[in-house]
Amino acid sequence: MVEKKVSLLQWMATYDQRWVYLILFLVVLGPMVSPIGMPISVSASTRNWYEKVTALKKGDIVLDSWSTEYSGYMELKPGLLATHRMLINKGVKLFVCLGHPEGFAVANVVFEEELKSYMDKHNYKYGVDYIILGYVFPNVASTIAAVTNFQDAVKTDWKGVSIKGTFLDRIKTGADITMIVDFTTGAGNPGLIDHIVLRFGTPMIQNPIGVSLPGALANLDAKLLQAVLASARGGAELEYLIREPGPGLIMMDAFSLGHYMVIIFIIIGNIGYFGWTKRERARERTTIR
Amino acid sequence: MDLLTYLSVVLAIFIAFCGFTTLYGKGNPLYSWAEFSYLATATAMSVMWSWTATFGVRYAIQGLIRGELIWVPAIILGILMWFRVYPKYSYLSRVSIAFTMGIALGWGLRTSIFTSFIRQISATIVNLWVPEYGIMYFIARTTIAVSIITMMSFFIYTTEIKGPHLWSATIGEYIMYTAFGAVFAQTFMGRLSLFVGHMQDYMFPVWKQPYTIGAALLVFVILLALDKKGLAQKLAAA
Amino acid sequence: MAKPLLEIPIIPTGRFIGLVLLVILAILAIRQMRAKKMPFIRRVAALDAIDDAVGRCTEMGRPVVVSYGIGDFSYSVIAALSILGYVAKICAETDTRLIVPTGGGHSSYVVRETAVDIVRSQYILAGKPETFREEDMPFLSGEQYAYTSGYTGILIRERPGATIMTGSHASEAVNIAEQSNLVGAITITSGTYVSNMAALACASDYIMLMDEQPAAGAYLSKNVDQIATIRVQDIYKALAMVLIVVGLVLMTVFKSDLILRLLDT
Amino acid sequence: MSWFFKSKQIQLSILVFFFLVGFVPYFFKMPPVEDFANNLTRIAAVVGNFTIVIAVYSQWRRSLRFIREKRKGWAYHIYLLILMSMMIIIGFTLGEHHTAYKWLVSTIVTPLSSVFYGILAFYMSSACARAFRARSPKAAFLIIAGCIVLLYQAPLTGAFLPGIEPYSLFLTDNLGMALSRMFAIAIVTGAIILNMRMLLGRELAFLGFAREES
Repeated sequence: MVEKKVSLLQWMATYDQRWVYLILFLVVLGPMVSPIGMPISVSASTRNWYEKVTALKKGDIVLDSWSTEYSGYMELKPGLLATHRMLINKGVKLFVCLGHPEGFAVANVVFEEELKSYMDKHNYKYGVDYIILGYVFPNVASTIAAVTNFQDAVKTDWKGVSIKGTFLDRIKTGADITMIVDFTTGAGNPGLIDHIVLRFGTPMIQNPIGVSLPGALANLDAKLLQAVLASARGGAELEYLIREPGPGLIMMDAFSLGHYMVIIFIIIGNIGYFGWTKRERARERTTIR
Repeated sequence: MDLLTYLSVVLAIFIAFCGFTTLYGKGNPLYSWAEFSYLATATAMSVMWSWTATFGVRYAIQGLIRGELIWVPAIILGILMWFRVYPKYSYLSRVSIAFTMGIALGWGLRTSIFTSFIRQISATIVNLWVPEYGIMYFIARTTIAVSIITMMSFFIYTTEIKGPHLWSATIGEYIMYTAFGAVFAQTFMGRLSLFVGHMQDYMFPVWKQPYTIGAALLVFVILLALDKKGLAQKLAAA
Repeated sequence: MAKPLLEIPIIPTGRFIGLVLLVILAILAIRQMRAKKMPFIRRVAALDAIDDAVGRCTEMGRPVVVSYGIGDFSYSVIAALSILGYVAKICAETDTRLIVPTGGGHSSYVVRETAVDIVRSQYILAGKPETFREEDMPFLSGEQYAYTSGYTGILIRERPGATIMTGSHASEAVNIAEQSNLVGAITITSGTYVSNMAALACASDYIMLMDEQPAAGAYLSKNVDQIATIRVQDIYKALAMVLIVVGLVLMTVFKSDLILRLLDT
Repeated sequence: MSWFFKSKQIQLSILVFFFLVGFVPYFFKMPPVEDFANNLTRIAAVVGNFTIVIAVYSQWRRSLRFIREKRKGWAYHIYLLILMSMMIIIGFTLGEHHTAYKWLVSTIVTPLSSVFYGILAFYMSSACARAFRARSPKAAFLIIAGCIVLLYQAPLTGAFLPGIEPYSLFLTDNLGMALSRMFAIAIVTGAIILNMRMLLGRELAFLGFAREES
């Protein structure tokens, strides 16, 4: 078999998609092996989030909803950790409700590894300052049940220990919650807005993954949400604002390069399209005639 | 670090790259191994969650033992569902389906008209011209309203599109594609952060780096070798 | 929120107008169902493409992969089940192999049983119950990405001629659509949220946009009474447009929040 | 008694009844019915969890058939059944918080779940590289908007091209949001009409009636 020589323009139009995959691997792993440290800027929406969290007072009860699997946590990690540093610093009472079964793994990592030293430093204690309720929200039905009669629906924490005698005694319905902070991959829990915000008027802020951002912005504009932190980038900006560098800022080099790579591939594809595909088609048409 | 944790980290890195071989576009034993491992463990987890979740089976049984009669119908309806597997008696499960479905519909329909229709319309209705907000505010708000109206006119199915409607629908279609471009880019940002975050998990602390890069190379070489020998598809699952 | 136009003692504040809208919608739908004449309806390319795609599979002797999503019963899942029934019917008649990956979510177990039932009954109706194979409807765990790995595994191994992926698919949709593209299958999809839709519009051959999916059951049924209900969707879209325009004019020109108050009634 | 379960009318009535129980108390002040409806949602949540048994049963049956008939890749199915059973047994006997269970989760489930989620970055880039070609004016609009937002999102761009922010935000916050909003409005009417058709007994395939009718 004689292989036909492929011109550069033809390659640009018809290259194997797997090149894209290989190069993406390289541009992401590269800056991690040797970091570049590119600069970033802070957006208005992140400032708004910062202000909303700063406005909370010591002792306020916050529903801390994590509708994320372990993989989604990779994207939400910067925002989640930075926000929790702020909340812990303020002495806000948190009850963590997991909206995904893998949330257990996330909670383990966050409270037993990532934030452990920070919590110790601020004397922030389990059972007194925060409680993890576990997979309380498998579906909308259970969200409704939990927020209409909290004491009847939820009796124990994630390890089966009774929550009687804790700050959760103060919660009867969704109206007793000061604010909802939602970290979501979007697939998690639609019940929060429908059945808590709309019904009890509880304010809610949300850190969605990039995919759920347009929907979150529409809800922000409709005043169903009070603030939106955009994906990992928002998280990195928040780290920058609170002067606590974390995973977000480390990610940003690879993040920039990944974006540029795609733009370059789009340009290559279009050069190929106009230089080869379109001309080929024109030639085909003339031959048929 | 103890040996078990160390093993877990190294194995996790290796199995992750086996999972990535799906990008190669051909069936291969490394992918099949990762796939079946994942299916097995994920199913086992599903079973455990159905048992231990806040409204899981165990919850109902414990409630019943405490004497809460509300769980009697729950358990009966749940068991009726099991008759699905006997074709002869599968009709018994219909009550459970009709029940769950009725509840889902009732609760779904009661708020959707507010969140998705009324609140979205009222959020669009604002005073377009507020002198202190300036011209940019006017442009932004007008764009939102015009975009919604023209795009919606593109999605009218039961009248023929002609005259002014054609104009509006065409503008709407262009706006929709522009918006798609913007939204696509946002989505890409999300996906990229996920992948970068995932890789970060494997690259830090720094001692993981040789394992990660080693696993990536090892998997890549095995894959190429298998494919060259024609064994990749042969050894994969059916 | 604006001050409501009126308060009705037995109805909670702000919910009256929603109720009115729903009741009117129900009445309109029932009226339309009595229609005798087939109304004008624009062609929906993605739905029309289903016949061709399955036909292509039959000719090439390749299977067709259909999925209905990973979630609980929602409008999109119900619509996707209608599409599944439709494809199963053609497959049963033309002896084309049908593969339906199931599972993917904790609330999808009940849906799975329903889907099995739908496909099986189409084979019975076609008079070929013996050709129905439940193992072609594999349960791929209740975990979203385990399901995805199983799904893409099936695509790579079975090399289907067409993938029809509708219903409540979330982020895994792009994964599946691209893999399907990579193996050369015609890919027909629908998005259930905006960003998904934008990505799928790029990744698939045909896509059902916006409310084309919920209308699919009616469209494919080719029954006059069902198709006629699609008109109600249009009436409500028109209503939304009118409310927005009138509201904006009243608000900007006359500084009146009448429409907002009406909507908050 | 079988007539009760077989009758289409009765099943439909059950559906409509429970629909109304959930639906009506939202619109009229009737606390006792609302409480009743709340309890029903708890029941529904439990019922859903029972069905895992059937799903797993069908997976077992499928794998066993592969093994019995020695079909291609049957060994993987043996592995699947063993690993799955082992994990379920560990879960039930030692509990979900035991090291062994957590080890399996952190070694297999979390990395692979991240892989199949993270892999989307690859698929998005290839979809982008393949589909973002200016085949028509519409596609050109899509590409230009996409590239502006992509450029802005790269955090480095802000440092040397700060002027891009308003353009990108205009596209995402106004057009992107308008699209989301239009989507919400358009889809909800479609969804409600579909539910209406079901409640009126037009789309009843989900109850499995076609089989009996044959």
